[in-house]
Amino acid sequence: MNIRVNGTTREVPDGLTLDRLLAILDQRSEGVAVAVNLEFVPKSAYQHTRLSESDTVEIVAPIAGGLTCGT
Amino acid sequence: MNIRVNGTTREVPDGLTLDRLLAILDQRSEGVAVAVNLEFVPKSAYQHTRLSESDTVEIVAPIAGGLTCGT
Amino acid sequence: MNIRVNGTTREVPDGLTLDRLLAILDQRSEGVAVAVNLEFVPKSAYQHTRLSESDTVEIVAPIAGGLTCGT
Amino acid sequence: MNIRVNGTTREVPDGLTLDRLLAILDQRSEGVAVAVNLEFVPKSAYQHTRLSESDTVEIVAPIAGGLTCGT
Amino acid sequence: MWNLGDQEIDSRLLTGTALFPSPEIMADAIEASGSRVATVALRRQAPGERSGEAFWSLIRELGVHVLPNTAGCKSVKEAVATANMARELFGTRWIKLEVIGDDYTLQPDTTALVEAARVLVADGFEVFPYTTEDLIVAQRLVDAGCRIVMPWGSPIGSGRGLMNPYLLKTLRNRLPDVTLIVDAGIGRPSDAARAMELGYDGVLINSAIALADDPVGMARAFRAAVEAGRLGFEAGAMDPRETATPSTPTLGTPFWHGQDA
Amino acid sequence: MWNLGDQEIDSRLLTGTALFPSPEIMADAIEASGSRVATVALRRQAPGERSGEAFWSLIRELGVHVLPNTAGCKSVKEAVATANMARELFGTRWIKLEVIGDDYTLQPDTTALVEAARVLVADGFEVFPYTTEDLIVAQRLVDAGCRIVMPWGSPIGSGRGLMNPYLLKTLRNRLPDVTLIVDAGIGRPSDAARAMELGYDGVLINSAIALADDPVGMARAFRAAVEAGRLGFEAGAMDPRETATPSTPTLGTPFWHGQDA
Amino acid sequence: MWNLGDQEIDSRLLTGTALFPSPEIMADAIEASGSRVATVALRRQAPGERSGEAFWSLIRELGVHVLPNTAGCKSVKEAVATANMARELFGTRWIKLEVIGDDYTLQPDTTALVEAARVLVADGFEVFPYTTEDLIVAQRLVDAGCRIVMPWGSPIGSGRGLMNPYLLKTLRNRLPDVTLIVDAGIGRPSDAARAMELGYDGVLINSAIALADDPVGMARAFRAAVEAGRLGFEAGAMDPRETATPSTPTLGTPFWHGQDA
Amino acid sequence: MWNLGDQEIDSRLLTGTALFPSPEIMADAIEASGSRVATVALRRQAPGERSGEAFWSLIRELGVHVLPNTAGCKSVKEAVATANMARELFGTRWIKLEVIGDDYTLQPDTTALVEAARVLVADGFEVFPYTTEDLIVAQRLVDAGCRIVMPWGSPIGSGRGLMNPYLLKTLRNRLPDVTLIVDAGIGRPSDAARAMELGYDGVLINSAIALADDPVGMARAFRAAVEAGRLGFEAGAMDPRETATPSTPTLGTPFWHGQDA
Repeated sequence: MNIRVNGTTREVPDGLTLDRLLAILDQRSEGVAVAVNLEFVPKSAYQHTRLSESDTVEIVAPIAGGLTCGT
Repeated sequence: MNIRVNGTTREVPDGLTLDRLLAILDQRSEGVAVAVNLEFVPKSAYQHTRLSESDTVEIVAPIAGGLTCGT
Repeated sequence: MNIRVNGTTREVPDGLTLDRLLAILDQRSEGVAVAVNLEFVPKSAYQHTRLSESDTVEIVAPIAGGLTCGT
Repeated sequence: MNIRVNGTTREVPDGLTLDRLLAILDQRSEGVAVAVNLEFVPKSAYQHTRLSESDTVEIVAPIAGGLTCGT
Repeated sequence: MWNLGDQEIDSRLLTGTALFPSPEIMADAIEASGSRVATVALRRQAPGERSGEAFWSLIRELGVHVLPNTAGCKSVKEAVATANMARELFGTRWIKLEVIGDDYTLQPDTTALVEAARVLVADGFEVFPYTTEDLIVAQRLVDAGCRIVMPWGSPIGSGRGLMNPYLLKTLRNRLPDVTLIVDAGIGRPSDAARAMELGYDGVLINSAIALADDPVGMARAFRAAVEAGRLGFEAGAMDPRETATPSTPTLGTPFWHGQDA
Repeated sequence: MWNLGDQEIDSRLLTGTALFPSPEIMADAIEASGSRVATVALRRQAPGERSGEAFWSLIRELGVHVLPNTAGCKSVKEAVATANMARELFGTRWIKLEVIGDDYTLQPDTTALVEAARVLVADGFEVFPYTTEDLIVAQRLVDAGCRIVMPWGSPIGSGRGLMNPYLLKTLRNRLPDVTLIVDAGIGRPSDAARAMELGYDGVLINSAIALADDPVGMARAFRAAVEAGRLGFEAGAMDPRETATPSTPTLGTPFWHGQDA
Repeated sequence: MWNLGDQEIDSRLLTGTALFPSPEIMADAIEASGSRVATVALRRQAPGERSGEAFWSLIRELGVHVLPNTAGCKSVKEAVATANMARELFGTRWIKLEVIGDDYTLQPDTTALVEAARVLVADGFEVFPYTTEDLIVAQRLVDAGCRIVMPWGSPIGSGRGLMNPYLLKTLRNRLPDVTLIVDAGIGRPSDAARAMELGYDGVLINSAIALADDPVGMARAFRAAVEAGRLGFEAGAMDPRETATPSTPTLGTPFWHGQDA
Repeated sequence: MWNLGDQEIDSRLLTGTALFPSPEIMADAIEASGSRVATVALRRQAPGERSGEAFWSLIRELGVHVLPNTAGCKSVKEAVATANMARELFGTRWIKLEVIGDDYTLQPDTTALVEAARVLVADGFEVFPYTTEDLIVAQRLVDAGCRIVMPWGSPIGSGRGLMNPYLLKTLRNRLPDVTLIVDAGIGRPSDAARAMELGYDGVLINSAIALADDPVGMARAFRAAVEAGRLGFEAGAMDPRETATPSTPTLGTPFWHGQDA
């Protein structure tokens, strides 16, 4: 199935869980936070969160930040 | 029954219609407009608009006006 | 003769010297400075400065001061 | 002798009068005004104004003008 | 001539009708102002009273477009009911929409304003919303169907002029196709001229005219000021510069101290 | 109608003649401005040249009062000689007296200005001194015999408007009987209106008209602005207030939440 | 010491961490500023990248309170998700809530802001909403449970200082018990001092420090300015007066021209 | 440390000693301000009175440099005599030279000022002339031998801050090597910070401290403000911009609506 991760489309196995996605991406779960389809997913739920076709995943990390950023 | 007309409580006959209220108040319907319970009532409906206990009636007329008025 | 001291007219002996004027006024010369007819007179000259009729004497002392003062 | 006319040095005959200078310059006296050595010379005096070595002559005419001009 | 809603009019000055020393002075001042649009309001009719009719007759004689307002309304519901009563009474679908959020600053409640505008536009009104200089709110009003947006200059009746020319200018630049009118706070003719120089389509004045020592003279002053500002906008004013610049050419200045030219 | 020196004129806008795209546009703009007074200057005549005459003819056709200036002068002596040359050439005893003390800011040298004014008044000139907003200097100019004083709004050609309205207002209040004209720095019609609202008798504009995209349109704008400001001054503007004040009376507001009235 | 949310801190200057020439300069500047609160943000993690951790370590070493923001969010949903991610990542329930309504002015969308604030407060966040100077919106934020409100001074990064001191002052006067922090647009130390003199509880600075020629020196400058403004507020500044007043007593002035005293 | 005349001092805040509620508060406030220079004046001694000595002792205990002024003088002659009396009494060749030209605005008479400065410099004084923002006058004072020039911010005691920052900035730019101190009109700490940000070398404050509700607290406020402004000047502030600019980098924003990155 296809999902979008941080704005990029990727093909991944059907029924993939969030912790597996991070593993595939070689991304440790420390130091990042995740939202799926604009909903926050806490770390404790990664294991049980199964992704579906067309899901949108955001994986974010800290950055210097001031006021706002337009896009 | 008791209704409020322009902020003042009045006792009026049960089931009074709006056109009758105006007559009681000696108020011609030309030059005024009316709202009952914060809903506008067009002139054509006065005859058929029956008032109920505790209804709030506003009868308004033109006045000089600028920007806003606080209350 | 008449002279003006700090805006007030006074009668004093003819040919009075400045040091004598201060003595008459019971004014020690320390802590004050003097001008006669809009000219500064240094302390060392008090003894030899002889006043004349209508002379204007200013005797001033320190005061708190900020910017200016209108009069 | 040498004089300066409007900022330019010129050799002219000794004892030249102002009206002769204008003639040499092919300049009618209408529409201009003249100053010699920073002093205004009225038209009526051109004939009798004799120039000397190093004199500075300004011959000016109308121009559009607003506020000031720096130089 | 310009278009205000569906009307073609020849003055960019809109006037209020309140606070004048007398109805006669009001009428004379509006006439002197050249204004073609006058705001009016509603109030509770006391039994037997007739002053509303007299006022309404006076306004009709002036031959101006009437712009009723929803003065004093504090909720969507009040504003919508008032707009409808005004439409029936004054026979116009124009409505100056005010939803006030604070009794002291008389500041618009912009959230309720947008909602009321949506309801009234759907019901066929030409809505003139009184708002702040907030660009997002203005955009929402346009999205709600408003062709006209009226930001304040400063709080109503304060006479402080244009508090925030920078944001007013931003509003103008970002909404080039919307009719923008400065609606409150203008105190002096120069304030009105300034608003027009920013490219605003019009200004609405009440207190500054009505409370002047000579309201009729002040009406004339604002008429000229609005014209001046508009002409200035159209003629393309020079920009302020950091340094002084002579307006008389320097070449050929007499007494130029200098080298041979 | 008002009195400027010994002349009775009907416009409070004085215009400069420099920096226009063409002589024709200058003439059209002055006409459109309604101005009755135009400033002119002198420059060194190049041998055989005739453009000065053409310019002078054009000005004469406009039928305005000519106000020659001593542009570029930096000393009393230069200014006095220039004034005398101007009197002969233009046939007027009016002189706009400029003695510049700094090439960058084109700021008046007020000490030299007062001295030159004294000389010229004694010699029969009607002196229009270009000065700063300095009250003491203005008083000295009056003492020297000037009936007219012309403080700057901001540096010449900067278009920054009125830099220091507080001191300009002080000047007006303290010299009620002197003819006061703002002479430089005005950039927009609203600046001119503001100067007039402060009670100034007139404004002199050059760059702001001549350098506009459309000088003739801008001339019209300033004409209206000067009129607006003067009318506003005469009609007695309201003062700014700290708080908002409704212009629609609150008594009888519909939907008044409240106790029985 | 003062209370910001549930924390007692000793500096009224909040700093941003973006736009510095280097992380080291950022750290030095924050230390020099005396600030106890630093804003941070989130960004998409590129696979394998680790810079986020380095940044986060650096911030932790500074020992400041971390204030994550929802920078770049344009909807309630985005802002809420971002706030939750930030809470997990940074281990704080503080959130600087930004919901931007316009890409050019980076202006807050106040309607969405209030809605997002309501959701987040209910979910246990201490919400620091970035808003305009709109009093009604501020009141709604308070009603939504915000103890802190952060109006802009002027658009983010513009360095224009306080665009609208009049409304900022009104906000302060009307919401005396709310923690008010000026959050954007401050360009110079004097702007920060001015905000504090108005009685604001703090200021948040980023660009003005980070983009200075010497960020560490500028951090010191803002530290002193915030202190100056606060001390000035507490000491009760004199009001501006219309006229000059001598500060040296006039009685007994030497050379007094006068009658016998 | 910086050089004021021939002295090296460590504070850029100069204070006046007048108008304080009591001598003790004055002494505490000056100490709190960190100021190393205090202005003093002269007055006619009443026969037998001794308060002058008490005041003078108090000032000496503070260990500050004393800067006597010629307060109230209206002519060159008065100012020169007063300066000489002050030199003898206070044992310093420093003199703050004031020659007032108008009783209402307390404005300097700049012509007399330059003349008095010339006399006093020739007589060995270090002259601190109180003047306006007039560049030409400032240049003349420098030509007369002044190393220090003190333009007003606004009229004495008015607390209006910097009336004309544009000309004050011009003065700074044009006289880079002269010690420039803003001498009157400062009302709030932010005004002092602003003056310092313009590159002024110092500010002199009296009324704003002495008339505050808490003079000692306000003295601290001004101390911090002067430091803030100086640090800001040295650190090179960013310039105001026309548009908003994000301070959080936009690349990698979560929820970026968009195409594949």
